[in-house]
Amino acid sequence: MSPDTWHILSVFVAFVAVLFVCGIYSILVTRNLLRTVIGIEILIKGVTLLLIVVGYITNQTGLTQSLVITIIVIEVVVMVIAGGIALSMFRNIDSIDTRNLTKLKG
Amino acid sequence: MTINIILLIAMTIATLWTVMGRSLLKATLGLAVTSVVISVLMFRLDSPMAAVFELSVCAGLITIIFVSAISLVKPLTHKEAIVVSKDRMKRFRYLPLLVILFGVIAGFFGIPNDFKPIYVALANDVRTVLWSLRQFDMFGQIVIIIAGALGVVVLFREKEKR
Amino acid sequence: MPSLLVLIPLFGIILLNLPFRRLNEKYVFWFAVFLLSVQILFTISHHSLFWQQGMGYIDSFFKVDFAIDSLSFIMLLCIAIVSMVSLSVSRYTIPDPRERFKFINLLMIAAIGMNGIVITKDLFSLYVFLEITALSSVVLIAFQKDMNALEGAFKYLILSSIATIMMLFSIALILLVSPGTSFAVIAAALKESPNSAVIIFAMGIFICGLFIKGGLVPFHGWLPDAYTAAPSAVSILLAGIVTKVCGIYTAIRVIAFVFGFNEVIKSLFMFIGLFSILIGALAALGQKDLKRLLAYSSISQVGYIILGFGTGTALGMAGAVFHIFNHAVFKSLLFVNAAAVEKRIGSSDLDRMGGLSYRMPITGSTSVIGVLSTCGIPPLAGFWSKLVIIIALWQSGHYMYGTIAVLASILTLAYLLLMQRKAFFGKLPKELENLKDLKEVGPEFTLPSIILAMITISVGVFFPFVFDKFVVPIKSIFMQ
Amino acid sequence: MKNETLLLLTVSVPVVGAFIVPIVGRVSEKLRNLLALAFVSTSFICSLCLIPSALSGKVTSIAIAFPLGFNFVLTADCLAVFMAAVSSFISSVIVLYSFDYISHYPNRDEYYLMVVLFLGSMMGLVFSGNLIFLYIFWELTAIVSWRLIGFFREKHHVLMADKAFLVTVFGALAMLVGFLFIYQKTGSFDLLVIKENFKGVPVPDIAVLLILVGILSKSATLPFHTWLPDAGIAPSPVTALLHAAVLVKIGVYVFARLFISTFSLDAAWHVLIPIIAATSALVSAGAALVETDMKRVIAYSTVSQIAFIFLGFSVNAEIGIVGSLLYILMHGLAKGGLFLCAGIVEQNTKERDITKMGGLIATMPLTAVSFLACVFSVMGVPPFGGFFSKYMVFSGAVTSGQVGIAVTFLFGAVLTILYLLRLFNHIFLGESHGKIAKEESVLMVSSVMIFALVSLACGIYIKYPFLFAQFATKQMLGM
Amino acid sequence: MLTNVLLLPITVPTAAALLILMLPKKFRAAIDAISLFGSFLILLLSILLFKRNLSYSMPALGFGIEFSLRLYHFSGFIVLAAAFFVFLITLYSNAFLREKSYSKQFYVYLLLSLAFINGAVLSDNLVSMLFFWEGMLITLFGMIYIGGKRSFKTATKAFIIAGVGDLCLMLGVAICFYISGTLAISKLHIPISGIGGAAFILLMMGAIAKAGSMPFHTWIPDAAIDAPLPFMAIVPASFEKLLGIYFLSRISLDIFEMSPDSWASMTLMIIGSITIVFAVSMALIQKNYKRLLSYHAISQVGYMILGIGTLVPAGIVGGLFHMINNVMYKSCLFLTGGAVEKQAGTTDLEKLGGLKKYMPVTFICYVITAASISGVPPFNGFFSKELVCEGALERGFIFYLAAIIGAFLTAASFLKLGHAAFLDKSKNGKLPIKEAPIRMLIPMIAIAALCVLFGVWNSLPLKLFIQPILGQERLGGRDFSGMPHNSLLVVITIMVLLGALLNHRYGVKKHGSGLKAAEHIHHAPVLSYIFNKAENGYFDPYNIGLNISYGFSKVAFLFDRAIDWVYNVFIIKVSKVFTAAARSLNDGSYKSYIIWSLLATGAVVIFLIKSMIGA
Repeated sequence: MSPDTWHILSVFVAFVAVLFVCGIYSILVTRNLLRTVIGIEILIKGVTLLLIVVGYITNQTGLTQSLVITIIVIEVVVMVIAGGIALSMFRNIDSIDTRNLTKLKG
Repeated sequence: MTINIILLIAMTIATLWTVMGRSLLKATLGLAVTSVVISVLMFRLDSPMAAVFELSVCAGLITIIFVSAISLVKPLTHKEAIVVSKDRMKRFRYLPLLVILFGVIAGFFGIPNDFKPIYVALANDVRTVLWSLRQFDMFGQIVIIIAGALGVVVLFREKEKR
Repeated sequence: MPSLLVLIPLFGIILLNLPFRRLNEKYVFWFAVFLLSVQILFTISHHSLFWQQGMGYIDSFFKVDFAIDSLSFIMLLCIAIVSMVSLSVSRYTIPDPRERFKFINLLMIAAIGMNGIVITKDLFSLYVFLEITALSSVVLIAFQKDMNALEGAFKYLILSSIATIMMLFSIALILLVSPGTSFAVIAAALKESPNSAVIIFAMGIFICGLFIKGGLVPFHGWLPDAYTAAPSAVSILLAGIVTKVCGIYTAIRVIAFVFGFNEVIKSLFMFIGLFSILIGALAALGQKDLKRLLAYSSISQVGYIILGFGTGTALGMAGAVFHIFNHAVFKSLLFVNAAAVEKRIGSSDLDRMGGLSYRMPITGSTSVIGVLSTCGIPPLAGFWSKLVIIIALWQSGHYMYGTIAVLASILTLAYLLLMQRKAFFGKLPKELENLKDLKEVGPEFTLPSIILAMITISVGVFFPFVFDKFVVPIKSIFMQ
Repeated sequence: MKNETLLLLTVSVPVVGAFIVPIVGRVSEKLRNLLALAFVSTSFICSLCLIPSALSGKVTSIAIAFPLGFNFVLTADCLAVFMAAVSSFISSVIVLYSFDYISHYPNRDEYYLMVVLFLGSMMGLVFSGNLIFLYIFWELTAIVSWRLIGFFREKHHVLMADKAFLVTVFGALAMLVGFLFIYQKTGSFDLLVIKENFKGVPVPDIAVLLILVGILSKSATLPFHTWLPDAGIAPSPVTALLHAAVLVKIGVYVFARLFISTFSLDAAWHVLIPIIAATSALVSAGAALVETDMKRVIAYSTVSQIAFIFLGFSVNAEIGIVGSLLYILMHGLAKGGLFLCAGIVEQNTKERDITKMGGLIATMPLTAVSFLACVFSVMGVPPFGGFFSKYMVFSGAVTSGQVGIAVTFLFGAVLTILYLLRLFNHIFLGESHGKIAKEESVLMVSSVMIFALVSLACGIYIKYPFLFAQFATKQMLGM
Repeated sequence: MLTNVLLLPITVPTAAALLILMLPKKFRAAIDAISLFGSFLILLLSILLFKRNLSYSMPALGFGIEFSLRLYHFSGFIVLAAAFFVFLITLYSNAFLREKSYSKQFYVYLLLSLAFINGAVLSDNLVSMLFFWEGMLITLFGMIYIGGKRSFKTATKAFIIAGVGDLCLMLGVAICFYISGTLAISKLHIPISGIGGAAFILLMMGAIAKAGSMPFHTWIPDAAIDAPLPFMAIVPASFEKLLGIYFLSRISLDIFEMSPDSWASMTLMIIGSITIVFAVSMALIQKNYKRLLSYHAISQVGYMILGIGTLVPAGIVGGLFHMINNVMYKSCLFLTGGAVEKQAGTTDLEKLGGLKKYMPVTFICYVITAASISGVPPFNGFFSKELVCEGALERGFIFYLAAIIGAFLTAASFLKLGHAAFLDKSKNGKLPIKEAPIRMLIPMIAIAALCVLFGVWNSLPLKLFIQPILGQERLGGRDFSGMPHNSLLVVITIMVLLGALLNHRYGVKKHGSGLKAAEHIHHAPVLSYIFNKAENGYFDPYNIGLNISYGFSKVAFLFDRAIDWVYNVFIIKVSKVFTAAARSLNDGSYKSYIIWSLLATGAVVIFLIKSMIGA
């Protein structure tokens, strides 16, 4: 493997890791439900980017592109459902604060 | 190669902005910007189809969904927003530090240099892969879209008795 | 042929959702029952054909081929049985036909997802179908849209998305070394590429993603909340089969056929299995709510499965798969009874119950059978699968694990007897006395519970025949 | 061929019959009672027919091979036939007794189902030649005793039933782990194969310890004995059947089957077990002397007498083993009689606290006399069978050189005399507290008389049980 | 045919007993006739069997246990004596139990205990002897229980004491089998060193418990009041003595090789002398006719044990001769007590008095037997006591002194009893007391006559019954019949008797009535404190034993409750702690779940990498 492909890979991995940290951070820190969903979205973007880079390095761009397309489609649906849950939660208690999501415990 | 790095940096800045942004609306916009930068990157890594898809769906559709969701949900009053963001501010001061640190570690240790990924000689292009090899996934996507539709029907429909 | 399993329900759903709504609502239940019974008959009738087959019947209708071997047949059987039970229970717990129409559609999609997982041979499509099942179960949990349901659904959604992200991450890294994503290709690639840190990292991430989906102890946070929040029909489905197919079956399929077994992974699985047996049982001991208790109990029983699988020997894995089947049966039995009790009393709080077996004799006695089978008391099925797992542990030399696993079933017995005593035996509390309709629940509950009880007893009593017909072929798969 | 069918009948008739009983119960009460008695007595008669062939030294056995070494083996050697005959006789008399006793209480079908199933699983356990099936029937008896102790469905009763169930299952699981250690060494669960492999070699101590935990918990010896007195709340025929005559004998039988006939214990155990037995005998005898509830006193006395049987088995002297086998017979009869008398007294006077009773001998002479007969047999007063078994257990302890243990058991025997006489005086003698209780049902009194008379007959015609037990011991020790 | 004749002494009384049991209660006459005829038949049988040497044994069971009988001189003599006294007592109780309701039960128990005593005496195997020996426990309990409403307490006390003794005997037998390997009494020769010593102690305790000597005696005085009088006449007075002393002598002569100066004989002698002194001093202070007699029964056993304990020919012959004499005059005294009770209605000495006029025959019999028990020369008691004293003197002055003190106090107490009951003026109003019916008088007269016969012509019993037991070589060629050889002892005994007479006169003058003749001894400074304590059972070993066992059982019960506490409370507490810990993981917020999952993933990945790379 030529040194530069290793170089590209490690740079992208670094930045994907950064994306990963921002996503996790945004999920754990926020008190608003929608920010958590955004956090998940950031994580997905990181993974898609990684997939694309891997495809580029191993010259399997066709395969990785189709995988990415499927992932994006699935994630859209998940986001919609998450939004739906946030909405019905809002309808019940007029707030989407995550602190009310802790009744089931023990 | 340097252009990629510049783009990557831009992406990081955009994500940081979405995560640290005070109001929700700014966060969604930040998300849209990051997805645009990523689709540009994808173009550079010669996977155009994915880039187009990313651009249209992520940047477009998801942002629309988020904006509509935010509009449906009553926005925090201004005063509450400040309170929320102030205490978030306290916790945020570590974020940049954390991000940079993590990035350096991942970059440095991430991929050991003895590691040799393979190089596939004849790679078929997207169209053949998508339609011939991945038909089963396409079927999966259809099912998940139907599931999404049903989920929306269940979740968004107002309950009659209320 | 197996792909029909997945296709027919899909087209059926599309057909049903067409305009003439009143007509569909009546028939949707019987349509679903028809589909599931087709699946049961298919698995039962074909077992002779396929049981002996190794990698199974390759169906070329799709480019990506499928594989049905005896392992997947047992899973298909469990999926069909548990969905049938959940279907019949939902018919009673969700009175309004419109709601039930949506419910059955979602149930069918979840069944499609699980069928897909079981028959797929490709890592990425495994992810796709995992996502389908997860999504439909999230919506099913949030079906009643009250605060608890939403909380449970949201937790399940977040945790399962984290899990899927981990899996995608590891698929990406694996693609660095393997040209394709199907099991055989990856297995070949992994075999000859050296054990570098990246690959091990990918494997680790993938296993932990599966553990989250399977609800094993350090990752089990969401499981009790999701089970208690869900409507009773859904908790049967979830406890009975969803976690096991998404978490455990995938772990078995991926580890045994893709990543390959080595000492380190075996000891990891054994430790996680034992840890979840103990923590699950101990947590269940102090529960006040019936469904939450059963949720922790299923964590503990899944621990046994992972422990059995962790031995790495063919017998251990066969025992684990056999325990999956048994657990699917007696766990859904217990949840059906819990659903019946909740339907009658309106709450599943153990302290407000008591002496129910006077008024609900069938539920009372079938739950006794469920309790005894879960604890592994001899004449019933639970005992045999636990015994096979324990013997496998002994043969592979792990005495300490074996002893702790056996003595842990005392904890199982303790909390289940606690449940039985608080709920069914003892004295009928005052406010339940005058409850007018505290009588036996309708056939929708009694019929499935009796059938499940019959299955447990017959598997237990006729164990030698069951062992030869079902478990030995599974051993042969893992033999290579 | 004839023996094989007899053996199969003894085990299968009660096990399968048990499930027919409740169905018939729907039709008519009388028919169900008779059917239950028929099932129990068929297994008694079959085991009687097996005696001649067992005495002639022929070991009849049925074996069906199953995968993984769980093969279903029934062997009818002398010890098994002896135990089968004893327990089935006692169960048939108890079933006869429970016709009138249980008719006062609800859910009788379940009672008869469980009693017949209990005997079936007892037969299965006694004849089984494979450790796994031994374990299965062992757990089956645990389930039955759980259901029967919780028969009255009150909260406290169910709690006690759960306690008994948990303790016995804990012991059983420990025993299962012990079995697995043995399986690890020999590679099979069949007793014969194990016997070959352990010809000279002593058994690993960890396996012995674990199996011992199981046995001690089932036959209620010191550290695990508290579930037995607590189970005194069950109906009297249940306590008689389970806690006096048959269930507790299972532990002792398995001790004999494993540690005497299959493999040999090394010397340290032959000193340790008698010490455990001695402490258990003394503690429970002391507790019996202080306890005021009638059933609990008898239950504590069972714990104490079981310790005597353990003493006999665990000292490796042939006379001790024969003594213990006889002790099982005599104690089963006498203790069964005591519990049934307690049942008659309790049912008529509705009173369980012995300090509030008295003077019943005037109104219940027959029960009093048979109670006294059984008391004498437990104490070991001569014309009754108990004397020979107690003497031989003592002689066994002495011939194996453990005179100290023999003296402690002597003190135990004195305590036995004290608490049994105290019990008899409080219930039957002294001035009556105004409770005029007559013996209503002839059936109950006659079954108690049967026990008293059979104890007396065993005493006088000691020759037959003695030779039977001696032959069984010779066969066990492989002489 | 001859051999199973030996079974008859056991089967005939049992058959009679069962026959009586069958008959309903109201056929009183038939019951009396059958019991009388039965006992007469057994008497004839035993006379027939007396002089023969027979043996009979059923096939052996195993471990040395076999049902074998052996009739030889000694056992024949005991069977004869037992049969003789049963016949007399049955005759007596036909009259005495006329209106009592429990007569049928009494006869059944009487005949059964006769069968058991015959069985025990005849059997040649220790276990079959033990079988019959412990069988008497039941008849003992039964006979005392039927005495009255409150008498079940004494019955229990008797049962427990006898039971403890028998259990020690059982352990002793087990040790004998362990040492010698055989249980046949005739073949047993065990040295009394080490474990053999323990066997001797246990067997000796069994024998003494049956004989009713010191540590096991406390049930007899209580039974005197609670039990029916014929029971006191037959069981404590004759059966117990016969069987107990028979077995004690078999132990010391045959089973164990005991030399005269061994520690075993020393213990026997000490027990004997303690029993003599303490029992007779207790008898002195009694106020009730029957209780006084019962204490004397205990003290006389002391003489026998002392005699046999000396292991000197004179002592042994004296002891055995004293046994048969004591059985005679003790039962006759009890019969006189019965006559007094039946006619005067009470046996309390305060209420009795002046019976001499109304019951002359009873008085005469009382005088003869009282004289013979006190050892007045012409009567049989004097000769056997002399022999015992001679033996005791040989072994040590202290034992002789105890015998003499015993003689003095016995004489004093009987003088007191005779004076209070018969000579004082009658105190209770119920005047016209008739003489006892003829069927009660005949046994009394017969036994009194025997006492005189055995006394005056004492060579008959000695040569016929006692001396052949020892056989020539043990006797050393000496013949003990006729006048006692050591005249010095005779003089001392007479001096002691006169002293007792003087003391009695002094007591009567000092305290007025005959009853208070022994007051001055009773209220002596130190003695009065001991007497009061002894009277209310302070030294009673039975009470001490009971307190020990109750104390122990309380401790055992606490220990048992502690174990129960562990099950009911402790395990639940511990499980609660663990449950709380296990549930602490789920604190409700999905954020902590995510943190937990990520941490666990990190741990798994690090573990995998380290171990895989490392391997």
